[in-house]
Amino acid sequence: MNSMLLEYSLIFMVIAIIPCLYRIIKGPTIPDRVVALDAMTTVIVVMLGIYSFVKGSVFFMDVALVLAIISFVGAVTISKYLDEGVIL
Amino acid sequence: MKRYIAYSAILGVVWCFVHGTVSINNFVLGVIIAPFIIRPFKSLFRFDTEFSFGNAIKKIPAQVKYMYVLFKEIIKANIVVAKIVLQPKINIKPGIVAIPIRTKTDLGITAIANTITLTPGTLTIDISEDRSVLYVHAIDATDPEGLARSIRDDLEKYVLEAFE
Amino acid sequence: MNNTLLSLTIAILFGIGTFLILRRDIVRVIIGLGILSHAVNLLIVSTGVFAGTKVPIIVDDGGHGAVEATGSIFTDTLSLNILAPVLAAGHHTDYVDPLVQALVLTAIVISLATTAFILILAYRIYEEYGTTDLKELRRLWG
Amino acid sequence: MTTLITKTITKICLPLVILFSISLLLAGHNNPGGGFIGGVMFASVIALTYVVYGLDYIKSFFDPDWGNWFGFGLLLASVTAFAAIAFSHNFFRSAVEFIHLPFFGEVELVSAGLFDIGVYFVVIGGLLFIFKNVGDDR
Amino acid sequence: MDSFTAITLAVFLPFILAGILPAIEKLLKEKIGWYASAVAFMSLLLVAQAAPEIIHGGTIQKSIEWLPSMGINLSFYADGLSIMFGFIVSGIGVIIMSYSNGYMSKKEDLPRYYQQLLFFMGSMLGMVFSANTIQLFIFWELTSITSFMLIGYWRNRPMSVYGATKSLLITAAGGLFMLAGFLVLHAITGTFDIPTILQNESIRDILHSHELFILTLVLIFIGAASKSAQGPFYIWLPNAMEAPTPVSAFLHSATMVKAGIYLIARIHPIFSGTDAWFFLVSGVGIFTMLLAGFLAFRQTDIKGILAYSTISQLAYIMTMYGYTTHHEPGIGVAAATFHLLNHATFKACLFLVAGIVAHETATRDITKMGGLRKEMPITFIVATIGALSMAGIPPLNGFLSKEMFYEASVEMGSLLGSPYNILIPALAVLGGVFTFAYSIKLIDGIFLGKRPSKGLPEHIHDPSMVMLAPAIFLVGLIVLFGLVPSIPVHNFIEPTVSGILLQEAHLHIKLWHGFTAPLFMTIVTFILGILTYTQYSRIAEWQNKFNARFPWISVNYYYDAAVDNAKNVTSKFSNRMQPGPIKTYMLALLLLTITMFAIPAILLASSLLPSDLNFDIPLYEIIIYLFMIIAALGAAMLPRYVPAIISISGLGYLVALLFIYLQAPDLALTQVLVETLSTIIFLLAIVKIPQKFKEHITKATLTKDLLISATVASIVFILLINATQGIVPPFESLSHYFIENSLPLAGGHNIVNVIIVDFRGYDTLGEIAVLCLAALGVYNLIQSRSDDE
Amino acid sequence: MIALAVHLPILLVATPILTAALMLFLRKQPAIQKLLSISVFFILAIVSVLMLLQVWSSGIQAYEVGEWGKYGIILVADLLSSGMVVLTSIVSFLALVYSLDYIEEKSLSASYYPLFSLLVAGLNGSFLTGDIFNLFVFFEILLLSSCGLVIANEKGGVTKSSDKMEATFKYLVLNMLSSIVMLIAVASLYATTGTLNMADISVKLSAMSAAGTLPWHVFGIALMFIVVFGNKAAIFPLHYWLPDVHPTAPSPISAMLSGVLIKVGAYGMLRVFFLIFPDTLYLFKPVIIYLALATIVVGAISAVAQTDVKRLLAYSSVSQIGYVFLGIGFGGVYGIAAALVYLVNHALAKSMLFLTSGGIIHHAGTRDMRKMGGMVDSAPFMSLMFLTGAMSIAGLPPMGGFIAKFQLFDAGISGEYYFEVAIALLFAIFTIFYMFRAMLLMFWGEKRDVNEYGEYSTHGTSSLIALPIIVLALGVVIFGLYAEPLITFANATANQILDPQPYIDAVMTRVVR
Amino acid sequence: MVLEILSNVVLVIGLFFVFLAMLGLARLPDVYNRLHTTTKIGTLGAFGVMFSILLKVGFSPIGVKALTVAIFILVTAPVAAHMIGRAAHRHGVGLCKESVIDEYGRACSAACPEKEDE
Ligand code: NA
Ligand code: NA
Repeated sequence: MNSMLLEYSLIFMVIAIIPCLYRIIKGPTIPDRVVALDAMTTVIVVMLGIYSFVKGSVFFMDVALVLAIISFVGAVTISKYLDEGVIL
Repeated sequence: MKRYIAYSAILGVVWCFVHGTVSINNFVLGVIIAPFIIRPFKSLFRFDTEFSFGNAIKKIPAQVKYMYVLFKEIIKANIVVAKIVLQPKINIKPGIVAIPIRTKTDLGITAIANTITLTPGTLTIDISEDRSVLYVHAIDATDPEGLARSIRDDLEKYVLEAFE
Repeated sequence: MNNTLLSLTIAILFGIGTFLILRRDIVRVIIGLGILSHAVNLLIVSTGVFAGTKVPIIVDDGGHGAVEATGSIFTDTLSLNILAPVLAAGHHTDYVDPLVQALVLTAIVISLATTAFILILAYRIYEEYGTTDLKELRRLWG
Repeated sequence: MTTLITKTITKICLPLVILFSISLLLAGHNNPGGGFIGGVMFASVIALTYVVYGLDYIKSFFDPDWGNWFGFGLLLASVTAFAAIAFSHNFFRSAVEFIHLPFFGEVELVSAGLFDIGVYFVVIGGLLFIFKNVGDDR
Repeated sequence: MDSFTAITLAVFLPFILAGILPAIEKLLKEKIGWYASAVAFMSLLLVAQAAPEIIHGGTIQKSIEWLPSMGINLSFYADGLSIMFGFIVSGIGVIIMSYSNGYMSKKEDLPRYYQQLLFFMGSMLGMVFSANTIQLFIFWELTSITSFMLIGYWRNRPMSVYGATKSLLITAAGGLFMLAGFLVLHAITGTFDIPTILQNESIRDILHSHELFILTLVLIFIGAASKSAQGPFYIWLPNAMEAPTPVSAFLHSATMVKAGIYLIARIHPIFSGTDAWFFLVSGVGIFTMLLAGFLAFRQTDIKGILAYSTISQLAYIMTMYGYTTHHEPGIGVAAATFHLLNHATFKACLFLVAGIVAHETATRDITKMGGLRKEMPITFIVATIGALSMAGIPPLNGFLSKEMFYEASVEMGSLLGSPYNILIPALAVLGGVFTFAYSIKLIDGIFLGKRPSKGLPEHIHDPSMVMLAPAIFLVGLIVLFGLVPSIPVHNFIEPTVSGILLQEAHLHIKLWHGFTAPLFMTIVTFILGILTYTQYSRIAEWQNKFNARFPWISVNYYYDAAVDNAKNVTSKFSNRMQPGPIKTYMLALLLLTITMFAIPAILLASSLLPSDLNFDIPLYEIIIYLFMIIAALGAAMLPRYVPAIISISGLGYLVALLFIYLQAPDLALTQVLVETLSTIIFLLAIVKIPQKFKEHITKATLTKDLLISATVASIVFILLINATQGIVPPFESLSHYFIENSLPLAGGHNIVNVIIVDFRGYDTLGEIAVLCLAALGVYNLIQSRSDDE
Repeated sequence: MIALAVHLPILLVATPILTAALMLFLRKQPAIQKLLSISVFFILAIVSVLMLLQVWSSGIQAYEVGEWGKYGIILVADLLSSGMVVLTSIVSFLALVYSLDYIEEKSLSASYYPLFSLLVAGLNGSFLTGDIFNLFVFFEILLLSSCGLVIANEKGGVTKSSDKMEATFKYLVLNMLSSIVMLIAVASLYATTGTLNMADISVKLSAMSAAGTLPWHVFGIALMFIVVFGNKAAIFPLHYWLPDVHPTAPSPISAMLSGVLIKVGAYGMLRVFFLIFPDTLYLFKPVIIYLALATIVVGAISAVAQTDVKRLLAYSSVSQIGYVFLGIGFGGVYGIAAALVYLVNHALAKSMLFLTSGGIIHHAGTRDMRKMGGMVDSAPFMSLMFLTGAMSIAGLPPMGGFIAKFQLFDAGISGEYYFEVAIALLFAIFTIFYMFRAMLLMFWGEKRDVNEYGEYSTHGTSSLIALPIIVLALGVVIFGLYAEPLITFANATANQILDPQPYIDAVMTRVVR
Repeated sequence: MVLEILSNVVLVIGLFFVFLAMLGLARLPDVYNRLHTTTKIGTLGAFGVMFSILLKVGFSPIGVKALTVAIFILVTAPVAAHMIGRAAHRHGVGLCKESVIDEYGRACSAACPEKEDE
C-alpha cells in the first residue's frame, strides 16, 4: 500500500515538474525562470525525500539536503547577477 | 567566549542533524569542530557585543510562541494562495506596499521579513536603506494601510518579543 | 541489460550538444560542451554492466575489523589460466555497478575543471576581441 | 549590494554548511559524500558569502591564500600515497586501523580518508582560487 | 699502414682537422690556408699510399661495424675508379687550397672557408671510397650541403643565396631520389653493399629481369643527373658561380659535379648493357651536351662560359658512359674515363685563370675585356693551352679524349645501325663544334683583340706565383698527358676501366693513329667551329629573339616560377585548409569520427541494432528522459545567455534526479553541486559579455548541422545499444571484486567512494591535479592581461 | 636504493605531482623553487634512464598502484613506455632549464613550475599507465597543463595574449571533443569486456575473437581511438589546433608540445592498436597510412606558406608526425622501428628548433621571418643551431633525421608501399625547401631594414638558454653519426609491440591481495 | 496505525500543495505572484512531505535528515524569494497589469536599470 502510494506520488511529482520546465523555457522574464528553477529544485527535493523513504535508504536524503542548500546559493547568485550585473 | 560556547552548542546540534543520528558522541564532535569554523568569521558574528545565556533562555518561550503563530499563519497563507491558484479565472489585485517596521536588530528584521513572506498573500521584496521600511508585494493590495496594520499587530509583535 | 529509451535519450542529447558546438557564439559552444558532458556521463553510467537494484553502499556492517578477503573466487586464477572468467557464470549481485559511478565522478570533476577554465577563457577572449562570435576568432589562420 | 535579510541568513547558514561539508567529508567512506562533495559544499558556501557580502568586505577579515589550500591538498594527497612506500608497500597501498578512543569508542581510521582530506582541500582551494582571482579582476 | 687504413684516414682526416679549425684558428692566424693545403696534401699522400695495390689490379675492401642492425657498415672500397677520383679530389684540393692563399682576401672569414672546403674534400673522398649505397648517399648529401655553404659563402649577397638555394634544392632533392633508387635496389638485391653486387653475377641477373629495374635505374640516374647538372637539372650550376672562384674550380668543375659521373661509372657494371641505360644516360647526355654547348657559346661572363662548358663536358662523359649494347656493355667507358681525367685538368686550370683575370680586372664580363695578352703574358699562355685542350687541339690531352669520343660514337652508331650510325656521330660533332667555338671565344674575348678604352683598371699584370703556380702545374699535366698518354692510361685509366668493365683492360692511346673517321670528324669540327664563331652575332640575335618569344622554353623559368610562387600558391592552400574559425575544425573531427565508426558498421555489421531492445522502464523515469531532452532543447534554442544557462542548469538537476533513479547518490550529489557551481562560474564569465550577438543561421547551414548532429546521435545510439548488450560470457565485470572487497580489504561501506579513494585512488590523484591545473590556468589567464596593460 | 628500484615507474609520475604541490607553497621563494625544480627534474631524468636500463635488462615491469592487481591501476614500463619516458624526462629537463631564463619571473614562480611539473607528470603518467580510463585522466592533465602553460608570459612578450587566448580556445575545444570521444569509446569497451585494464581487455577481446564472438562494434570503438590519439598527435584532419597553439606558446613549451606531447598520440596508437585491438589492424593500417600521407602533404605545403618562424616549425611538426604515422601504418618490426626512430629524432630536433626559435625571437624582436635577415653575423650560435635542426628535420646527413627517413623509406619500400613512399619522398623535398628557406630568410641575405624594424638585440645568449640547445644538438648529431643503439632499441621495442604476450603476462601474473 | 494514517494524510496534503504551487507557477500572471505560490505553498508542501516522512520513520537518520531539510527550506525559501523578487524589480520586470500599487517602484526607480528586450 505504502509503496504504491509512493510510486504514484513520484509520478505526481514528475508531473509537477512540467510547469517548472514550462516557465524555464517560456519565461517570459529571467526572474520567472529563476523562480521556476528554484521551484523545480523544491520538487526534486520532495521526490528525493519520497524516494529515500521508498528505498528505505538515507543516502537519497543526503542529496535532498545538499540540493536544498545549494539551490539557495544558486538562486541568490543569479538574483545578484540580475540585479547588479556582477556577482562578486 | 560565551558566544563561542553558545554557537558551539548550536553547531553541535546541527552536526547531529546533518549526520542523521542524534547522539552525545556526535554532539561532542560537533562542539569540538565548531570553534574552528566560527573563528575565521568572527567579525561576521558581532563578537564585540555582549552576550548572556540568561537573556537567551528567557526568550525561548516567546520564540516558541512565535513559531506557533508562524505555523498558523503559514497554513492560512497556503489556503489563501491555493484558492487563488485554483480559481477558474484568476482575479487578483496585487501591488507593492511600503510597510514601516519597528524592529532594529538584524535578526529581527530578517525574521519579520521572512515571516511576511511566509504568511498570507505577502512577500518581502526589499528593505529600505535606513532599515525602517519593508517593501512588500501583496496579492491583494487594495488596502495598503490595513495590510501594514495587520503586519504590525499580528506579526511584528511576536517577532519583537522573540528576537529583540 | 540495455535500456533502449535511455540510450535514445543520451543519443538525442549528443545530437543537441553537437548542434550547439557548431554554432558561432562562444557561450553557445560552451553550453553545447556542457550538454555533451552530461550526455557522456549518462552514457558511462548506462554502461554499468549488471543490473542491480541497490545503491552500492554496504549497509549491513559485516563485522568491521575483518580485514580479510571474503571471496575466495578472487584469489587470482589468472596465473594458472589467463582466460579464466573472473566469476562463475550466473553469479549476480544486488548492487548496481559501482565502477561506472566512480568513473563518472572522475569525469564530472574533470569536466567541471575544464568548464571553469574554458569559461574564464571565454571571458578573456571577449576582453581581447570584443566579440563572442567565433567567426571573428580568426587571427590565427593560414 | 545585497540586503540585510540575505546577509543575515547567509551568516547563519555559513557555519552550518561548513559543518555539513565536514560531515560529508568524514562520512564519505561509508556514506555518500567524500572529499570532493564536501569540498564543493565548502566552496559554495564561501562563494555565497563572497556574493552576498562582496568580495572586498570578506577579504578585509578573511583572506586565506587559496593557492596554499590546494597546494596543501595536493601535497597531503600525494604524501599519503607516498607514505605506503615508506612502509615498504606499493604507492597508494591503503591501510585500515580501528583504534579505541576514550569517549567515541571504536573509530575507523583509513589512510584513504587522509587522501580524501587532500581532495577536500584541493577542491576548496582550487575553486575559491578561481573565484577570487576572477573576482579581483576588475 | 695498410691500404684500408690509408683510405679511411684520407677520408676522415680532413673532417677531423677541419673540425678543430675554430679551436686552432688563433694559432694559425694567416697560415690557415697553408694548413688546409697541408691537410689536402696528406690526403693525397694517403690515397697515393693505397694506389699501387690498385694499379696492380687489386681492390681494397674492408668494413668497420657501424649500423649492424640495418645491415650497414662503415665500409670502404677502392678500385681504379675510386683511386682515380681520389687523386683528382685530393690533388685538385691541394692546388685549390694553395691557390686560395692568394685569392682570398685576409679580411674574409677564412676559417669558415677552409673548414668547409676541407669538409667538402672529405665528403667527396668518402663518397668515392664508399662501399655501400647508404654510406655513399650520406657523403653525397654532405657534398651537396658543403657545396651549398660554399656557394653561399658571401651570405649577405642575394645572388649567392639564390644560387645556394637552387643548388641545394636540386642536388639534395635529386639525392633523395637516388636514395629511393638505392632502397629499391636493396629491396631487389637484398644488400646495400656495392662490391657484393659487383661481384655477384646472379644478383645482377635478378636485377635485370626484375620488373622494377627501370624504376631503380631512373631513380638513381635522377640523382646522378642532378648532381652533374645534366638534363633539366643543369640550371643550378651557372648560379653556383656565385661562389668564390677557387670553389667553383674545385667543386663546380673538377670534383663535385663529377660525383654524378662517378655514380654512373660505379653503377655501370650493374645497369649497363640494357636499352634503358643507353637511352637514358646517352640520351640525356647528348641533349645536355648540345644545349649546354650552345648556351656556353652565348655567355659573356667568364665563369658563365666555364659553367656551361662544364655542363657540356660532363655531358660528353655521361654520353660515353651511356654507350652500351647487350653484347658490348662498355663501348665508351675508356673514352669517358680518359676525358674525365682530362677535363679535371683543363677545366680546373681555366677556372684558376678566370679567377686570376677577375681578380685583376675586377670584372668577369668578357665584353669589357680584351687584349690582355700583353699585360698578363703568362696567364695568357696558360689560358690558351687550357682552352685549346678543351677545344680538342692536338697535341693536348683534350684532343686525345675527344678523338676517343668520336671513335666511340661511331662505333656505337654502327652497332645500333641506321639511322643511329649517322645520327650519333653527327650529334657528337655538333657538340664538338660548340666546344670549339666557346673555347676560342674565351681566349679571344679576354686576351686577344683590343684593350677596351675604359672599364678596366690601369695596371693589370700577372699575379703572384702563389696563384699562378697551381695553374702552371695543371698546364704541365695537360701537355704531359697529351704527349705521353701512357702515363695516365697505365696508372689511372686502365685500372679504372677494368674496375668498371669487371675485366682486364689494355688501352693503346696515341697521338697519331692514321686517317680514320674520328680524325675526319675532328677536322669537320674545326671548320664548323671556326664558322660558327664567325657567325656569333647572327646566332646571338636569333637566340635573343627566340628567348623573348618563348620564355617558357627555359628550365629556369619553371624553377623560378615554382620557387617564387611557392609562397603564394601554398598560402592559398593553407588559407583554405586552415580558415581560422573553429567550426571547420570541429566539423573535421566529427566527420572523421563518423567515418571511423561507419567503416566497420558498413563492412562488418550484419545488423546495426541488436534484436532484444528493452523498454521496461518505470514511467516516472521515462518522463524524466523527456524532460531532459526538453531542457537541453531549451538550452539550445533560447536566444539569450542567462535563460539558456538556467535551462542547462535545469538539465543538470534532472540528470541528478536520473542518477538517483540509477542508484547513484554520490553522483547525484556531485552533479547537483557541480551544476550550481558551474552556473555561478558561467555568471562570473559572462559578466562583461553583452548578449547582443545573435547568429543568423542560413537554411543550408541549418540543414548541414542538423544532419551532422543527427548522424552523431545515431552512431552514439547504435554504439551504445550494442555495447550495453552486456559482457560477452563468460567474462564478468571487475566490479564484483570491488563489491566483495570494499569492506573487508579497504574498510569502506561506500563502494563508489572506496573505488575513488582507494581502488582507483590514482585516478583521483590525477583528477585533483586537473583541478589544480584549472586554477593555475585561470590565474595565468587573468595574469596575462594585467601585464599587457 | 635497491628498495626504491621497484618503485621507479610510480616515482616518475608521483614525484612531479609532489613537486607541483611543493612549488605552490614556495611561491614566495623563487630561489628555492629554481634549485628544487632543477634538481628534481635532473633526478627524474636519471631515474627514467635507470628504469629504461632496468626494463632492458630484466623485462617488462608492472607496478600495481595500491596493490590491487588488475582491479586497481597498474603502471607498466615496457621498452616503449620507458623509452618515451626517457625522452620526456630529458626534453623536459632541458626545457625547464631553458625556461628559467625565458619565462617572466613572476609567472615562473606563481604558476609555471607547478604547471610544468604536472605536464611532466601527465606525460609520464600517460606513457606508463596500463589502464585505459587512467589514460583519459592523464590526457586531461596534459590538456589543462598545456593550456595553462601556453598562456604563460614570456620575457619580452612577442606573442600577443589575444593570440594565445584564441589558440588555447581552439586547442581546448577540440581536445574536449576528443576527450568525449575517448570516454564514449572507453565506456563502450568497459561495457563489452567488463574491465579497464588494457592487458585484461586484450586477453578478453582475443578470447572473444578466438571464440568467434567478437562483436562488430568493437571495431567501431577501435577506430574511434584513431580520432582520440590522432587529435593528440595532430594528424590530418585533426591537426588544426597545432599550428595555432605551438607558435603562440612560450618557446620551451612549444618544445615540449612538439617534442613530446604530440608523440603521446603516436604512443597511444601503438599501445592501443597493437595491444588491445590486434584484430582490427587490417582496417587500421590502410586508414592510418592514408591519414598519414594527407598529414604529410598538408603539413608540408602549409609550412612552405609560413612567414612566422614558429608557425613554420609547427606545420613542420604536423608534416613530420605524418611520417611517424606512415611508419606505424607500414607496420611490421621494421616499419614500427622506423616510426620510433623517426619519433625520437623529430623530438630532439624539433625541441631544439623551438628552443632556438625562442632565442631568435628574442634577438629579432619578432616572429616574422620577413622582418629578419642576415642574422648570421649577429647571432652565429643560433644560426648554427638552426641549421643543425633544419638539416635533421630535412633528413640530411649526418643528422639523426636522415637515419630516420632512410629507415622509414626502406621499411616502406621493402613493404612494397611504392606509392606511399613516393609521396613521402616528394614531400621530403618540400621539407628541405621550407626548412632551408626559413634558415636563409632569417640568417642569410641582407640585414633587415634597421630604420623600419630596429636593430637586432645586442643581448647575448645566456648559458641557461644555450646549454639545452647544445645538448639537444649533440643528440641530433650523435643519433646521426652513431644510431646503432637507437636502432637496436627501436627494433627491440617494435618486436615487443608486435608481441603483446609478455606485456599481458607481466600485468596479469599478479597475486591479488 | 494512527501515525501511519496521519503521515499519509500529511504526505498527500504536502504533495497536493507542491502540485498546487507548480500549478500557480504556470497560471499566475507575473513573477511576483508566482513567487507567492512557490515560496508559500511549495515550502509548505515540501515541509509537509518531509514531516510525513519523519512521522513514518521516526528519529532515524532518514527522519532526522528529513527534518533538517524541512527546516532548511523553511529558512532559506523566503530569502530566495525575496532576492528574486527584488532582483526582478530592479532588473526592470514590471508588475502585471492587474496590479494596483507600486510603492517600491517609486522608491527605487533611479536604481532600476532599463529593461532589456527579451
Ligand atoms: Na544551477
Ligand atoms: Na527554495
